Amino acid sequence: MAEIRSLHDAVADLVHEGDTLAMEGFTHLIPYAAAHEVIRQGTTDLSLARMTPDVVYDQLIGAGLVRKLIFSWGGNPGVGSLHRFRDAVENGWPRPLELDEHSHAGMANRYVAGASRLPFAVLRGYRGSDLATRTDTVSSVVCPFTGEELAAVAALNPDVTVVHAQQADRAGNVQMWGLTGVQKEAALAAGRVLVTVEEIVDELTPRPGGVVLPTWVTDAVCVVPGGAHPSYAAGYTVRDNAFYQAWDPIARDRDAFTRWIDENVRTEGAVAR
Amino acid sequence: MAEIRSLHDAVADLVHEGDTLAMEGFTHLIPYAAAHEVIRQGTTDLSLARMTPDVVYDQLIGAGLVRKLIFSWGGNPGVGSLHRFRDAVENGWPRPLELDEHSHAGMANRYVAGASRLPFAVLRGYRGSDLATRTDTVSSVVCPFTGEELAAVAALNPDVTVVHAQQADRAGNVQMWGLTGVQKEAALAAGRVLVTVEEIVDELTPRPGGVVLPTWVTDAVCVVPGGAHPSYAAGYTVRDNAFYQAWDPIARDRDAFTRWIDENVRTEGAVAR
Amino acid sequence: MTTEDFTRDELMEVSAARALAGARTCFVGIGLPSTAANLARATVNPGLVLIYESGTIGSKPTRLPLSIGDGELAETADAVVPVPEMFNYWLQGGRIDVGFLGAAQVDRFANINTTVVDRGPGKPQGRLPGAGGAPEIASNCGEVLMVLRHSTRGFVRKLDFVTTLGHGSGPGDRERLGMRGAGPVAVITDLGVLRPDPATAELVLSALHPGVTVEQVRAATGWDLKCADTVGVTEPPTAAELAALRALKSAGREGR
Amino acid sequence: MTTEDFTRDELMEVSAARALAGARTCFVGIGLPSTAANLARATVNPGLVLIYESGTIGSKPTRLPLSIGDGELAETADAVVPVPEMFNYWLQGGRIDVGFLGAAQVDRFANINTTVVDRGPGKPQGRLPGAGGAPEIASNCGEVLMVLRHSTRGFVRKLDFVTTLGHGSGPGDRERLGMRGAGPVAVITDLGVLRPDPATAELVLSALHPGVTVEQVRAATGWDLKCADTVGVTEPPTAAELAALRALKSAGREGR
Repeated sequence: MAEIRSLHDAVADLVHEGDTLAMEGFTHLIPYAAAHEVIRQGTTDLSLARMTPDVVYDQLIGAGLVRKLIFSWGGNPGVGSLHRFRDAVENGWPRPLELDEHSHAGMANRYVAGASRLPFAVLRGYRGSDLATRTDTVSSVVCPFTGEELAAVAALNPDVTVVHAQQADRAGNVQMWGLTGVQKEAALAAGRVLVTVEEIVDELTPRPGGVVLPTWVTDAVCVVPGGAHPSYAAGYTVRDNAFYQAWDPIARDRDAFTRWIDENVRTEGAVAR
Repeated sequence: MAEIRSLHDAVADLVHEGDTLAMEGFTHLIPYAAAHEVIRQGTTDLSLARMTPDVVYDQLIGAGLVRKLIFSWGGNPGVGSLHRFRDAVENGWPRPLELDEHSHAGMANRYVAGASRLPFAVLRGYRGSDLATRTDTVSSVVCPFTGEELAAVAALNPDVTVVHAQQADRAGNVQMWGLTGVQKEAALAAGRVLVTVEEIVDELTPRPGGVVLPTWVTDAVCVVPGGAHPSYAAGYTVRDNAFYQAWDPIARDRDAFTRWIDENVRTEGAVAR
Repeated sequence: MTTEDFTRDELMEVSAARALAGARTCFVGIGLPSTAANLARATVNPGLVLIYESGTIGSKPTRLPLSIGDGELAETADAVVPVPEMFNYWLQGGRIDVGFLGAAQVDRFANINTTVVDRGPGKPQGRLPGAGGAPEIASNCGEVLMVLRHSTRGFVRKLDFVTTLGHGSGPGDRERLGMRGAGPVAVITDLGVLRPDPATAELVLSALHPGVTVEQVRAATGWDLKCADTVGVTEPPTAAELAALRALKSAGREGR
Repeated sequence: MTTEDFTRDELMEVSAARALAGARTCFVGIGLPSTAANLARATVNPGLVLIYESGTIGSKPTRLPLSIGDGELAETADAVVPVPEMFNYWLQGGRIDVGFLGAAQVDRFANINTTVVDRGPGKPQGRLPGAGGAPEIASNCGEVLMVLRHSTRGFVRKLDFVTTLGHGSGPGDRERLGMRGAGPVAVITDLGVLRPDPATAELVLSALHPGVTVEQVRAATGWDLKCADTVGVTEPPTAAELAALRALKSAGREGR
């Protein structure tokens, strides 16, 4: 049953040192504000899961909080590299980063298995790819009916999943719409669920493409308008493409990055816009 | 690419003798008019697939067109038995009926595997049930990560799937909403797809809960207002519960049934309302 | 209306509704379970989340649905999801507290048959509707409640077919088969309530409805029914419970 | 503007768009593939159904999306589906004619590396973004088109990592691995077009862009590139193609 509470308290209670943490949102609805709260609280040794790490995980990685990354595509969409991710992988700065690397289809199905509380999922995937040789979460199964060999991926069940949505009602029921990616699966696969929302409304009106998370499948709802910035919340904000482009030179330089985090995230009352 | 055409021609072209035919719709949006056209054309030796055979398959079975039934719950919802189904199973009238019988979870996952073009799906199911002993489409697989044994169900890929929807546009894109059951899966699992719709509109407006079948995944769209009766199409018609109750005495008696089909379905121009 | 004016069926329905006090979510079978779950929302558990296998989560119908896919179930729901998602993410996902089932035949270990019944030598087996959602409801919900009328046809020594496993052949069977949840915890009938004995998992008489005797229940049960250490007596329906039940039913009839 | 005023990149983009003539559906990677697919809709194939891995089917953006999840992709789509459904029902379901991919490294059998590159002794491997949707796009679409700029860094003798299988080590490899579809059928660059030789599955020079010589292409290719029996010359972009391409790009920049 979701409690409506402050972001500080919800993150403090629900995100623990050493957790496997998924912050999902496929370009849209990325929970940046919650990630910044994690940075402020210094919750460390995280294993981060996300199909597309995006700038949000570049920030967490650069802040030194991440032990392991579970992912399928780690770039700055439309811009280029995630420099903090690369620096961690290539040079171990600020700490070495273990990788569990998949394809999108594999990651999506890992969440599906997690939400379905199955230990694995089956797909036609990874064929001829070196990816399967570098992870212990890809294997194979043989179809008992046809004898065909297929890829198996291990279920992904995060300790905690954080998503951003447009609206919640006072009971803590949540609705998101637009591109909803793998958020439902990531939430239902998790042990704990934290949702940040643009606003609380009296009643959730069914929307085209709406995904509802009933209050009894989440733990906390936090009202954080603009909490997806520089990602966006359709109907509320637009994607700040300029920020994504401006991030490139900041993230290229360790000092510039650290300064940016200090000034925009760690400083009391700072709001990264 | 869907052509918009008459129900007669679409059924004649797309539904063939001996086909595995799925007519889906979970209580809502059951394609009765298309089933009646199949009866009029006398397309026989069908293997019918449907989670809940409902009165629609009682009619096809009683009409003698069905060789095999693939299903998970065969009753008249809220009323009682499907007497034509029972008579076929118990007494072989008008012909013996082979059964491939599953649970709902199993049937739903068979369609999911079919739509995903995988040979099988995995679920926690059939445990301790005699169901698995009576079919060759349930088996087991062992998780390559945990060693746990799970049920496997064979993919269900109908030769042809028929569904009813509220609207199509002139290009043949289809939208349905309300309870949409397993229709998307049944359609995407099939070799051919026929859709009957309440009406053609200039433009499909996205709806809460809307499921869109793009024109390039279906073969024919037929305009058949009220084509789900006595089932219903949310926003257009309401379920004719009285019909479902009135069906019980008709279906109990072979002659009454045959008379009803002759008068309401087989007669030229008859419309079963 | 006094509280004396009620039928055995109403006693069963009210008792079944009361069994849902405290539950958060209920996967609702059609028929008697749906009556009970809707009555629970009107009485002991207004916040109960009703989940129907047609894909509706949080339905709040104002009348009893005839079928599991009545339009009102969707229109009043918090969310409507595709059927495969319902079975995979919500039911198999372990999200649901109580599964509420009916049955054609039940045995002493609360195993269920809804597939075929023997009708004697030389006769074909009688065909029942089949499994529906029951096998996975029974293996994935936190616990299972059952409701059906009491008769030797329904409460049998041996099932003609095991559609849905309850407690198998006794303690440990569910665990051995990897089934989650507690399995059947009560079978509510028009005569009383049976519950599995904690030691043997065998259904024993746990409560009698007012005016019913142990002998009546035993006579309507196909096995040698034992009694729990203490056999309670069901509290009669309150006027409010009866009024709510009757309002639901008459609204249901009007809606047809 | 005359048709002479165009860059090598524009030649590449226009050629890539032309390769989509006749296709019904295209799974679109971001970057150059997205430019090509949107240009195809504006020129040779107005009915082309664009499918992005963020879940959009039938997007009709009026400007080039910066990312695969730009709001306009969803707002203009015929349908938006969850990401798992996109990969399972639509891509793996074999629904998509053409997969359009970019790449960091390609080898002579059109295998792709987007994971890591060696940077010489004593240096750590250079990290690339990773697989994204490519492995399953390449194994489930009817055919695969690729677009990338020509250089010996990109067209290498041996991949440092096989992220996505093209034609493996030659004919028969795809079939042996149970991969569906024809695999890569063309690699379009800023110098010309490579296509797999029907007999060997090895990429050979099939067309040169206007003004480019065979020697230039060979010098920019890390293996001993062979020529097809006949090497054509790309038709220069038409004025309409260039106008459409530049309009898309400037609208894209304005939108940022």
